[in-house]
Amino acid sequence: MKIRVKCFAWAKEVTGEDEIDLEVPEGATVADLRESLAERFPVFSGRMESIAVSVNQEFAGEGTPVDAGDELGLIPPISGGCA
Amino acid sequence: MKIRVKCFAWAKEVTGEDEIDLEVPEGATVADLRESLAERFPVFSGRMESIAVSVNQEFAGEGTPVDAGDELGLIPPISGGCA
Amino acid sequence: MICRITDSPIDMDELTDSLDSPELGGLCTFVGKVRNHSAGQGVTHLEYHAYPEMAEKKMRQVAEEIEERFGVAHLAMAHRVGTLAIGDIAVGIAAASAHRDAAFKACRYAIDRIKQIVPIWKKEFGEDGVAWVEGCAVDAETAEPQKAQNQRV
Amino acid sequence: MICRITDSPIDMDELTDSLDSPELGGLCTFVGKVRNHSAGQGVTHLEYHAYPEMAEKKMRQVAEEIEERFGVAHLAMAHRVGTLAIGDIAVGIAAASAHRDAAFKACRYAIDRIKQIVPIWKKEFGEDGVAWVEGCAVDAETAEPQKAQNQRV
Repeated sequence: MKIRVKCFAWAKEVTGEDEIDLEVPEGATVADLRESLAERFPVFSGRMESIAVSVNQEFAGEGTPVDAGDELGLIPPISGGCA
Repeated sequence: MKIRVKCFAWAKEVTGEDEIDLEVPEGATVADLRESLAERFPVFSGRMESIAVSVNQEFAGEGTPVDAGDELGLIPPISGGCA
Repeated sequence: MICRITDSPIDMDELTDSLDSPELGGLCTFVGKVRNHSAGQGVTHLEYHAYPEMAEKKMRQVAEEIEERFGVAHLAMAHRVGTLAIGDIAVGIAAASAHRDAAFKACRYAIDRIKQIVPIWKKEFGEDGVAWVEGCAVDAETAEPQKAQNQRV
Repeated sequence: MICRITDSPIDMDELTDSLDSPELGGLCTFVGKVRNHSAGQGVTHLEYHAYPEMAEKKMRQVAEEIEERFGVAHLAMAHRVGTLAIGDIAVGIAAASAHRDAAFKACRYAIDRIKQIVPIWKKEFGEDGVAWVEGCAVDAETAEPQKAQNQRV
């Protein structure tokens, strides 16, 4: 199935897109999303562990299911605030 | 010699004065000031240890000399700020 | 309670006024401004980017954590996005409580926690080029932050 | 640096504006307001009294201690005296630094220390009468504070 993933900050810059479509198997998890992402955009492979994945606006572990209807996001390390 | 002592807050209320004059021996210290104060205003005796004495706008220990030319003050417990 | 991502200037008076109440004796605020230097190099300006919906949701989570931990329910926080100049307010927080200890703790926790879990990114434009300032990588399993390295672009 | 005893309303914007500088990324403020309750009883208004010259001198001492301890030189503090109503600002503090940790610590130290060593007195007018709120008796030998009891009048 096709899932749509929002890209932010560094992830948006290296993909060149606000959102990307990825192909994952039915019953896929965040781990499958990452695998598909690294295949399509090898630049992620080197720093995959620093990129969090959000599912419906929550940080999600590797085993979290992802579905075509979910709001998915790639969250590079954040730097809220300042100082 | 005569010394002049500023009274603040509770000390001002019980003396009824902004400033009081006390008689102390030549070469007097803060301890002498307290003795003279307690004689003149017995209400201080009961809580003398909670009243600080300032000499020239600094908190002063019992042995600090006091002179007619010094700016002297009676400092009840303070409560700066709020909350 | 204000939890806001905005592309307009942050008005601290609005945040503090929103907390006005006669039982609140202590108000602590924090303002984070764009500095003219970072890690020893000069900075000309910044861009802040956010995942706005998730960011406001995570801000509300921070507020809930603060109420649980410190019993402080009177909070207002706003983070600006877009291009910011030196001296502009990037983030503003206000916390009020009956007593000062809780107000200080709530305000401090808010800014620390925002920097950990609210999806906002800072791109720094300076003398030595451009970099994403990456403070906290969020661990996917625990949803808790760990130290990250900046990425030059 | 502002260290001020005043009988006029405290303007927090004036305090924070006095610290504006492009290298200062973090600004922490504390505002102490008159609460409508104290130790479980209702309060109608307050009077603040000061030994103004010594109070400003002691505030400057607090500022020096803060610069020594936290390296924070950008401070502004004001304490109001006279009759204050519920909600009026009694004390305002602003501390700015390059980084937030020092700004928070400086601001917190300032209010704690002001309440210890700056000669200001609070007379509380409430449902149960009138009392001098006496937080800290200053030990004459050490010039350091110790806990005191309120005096009813």
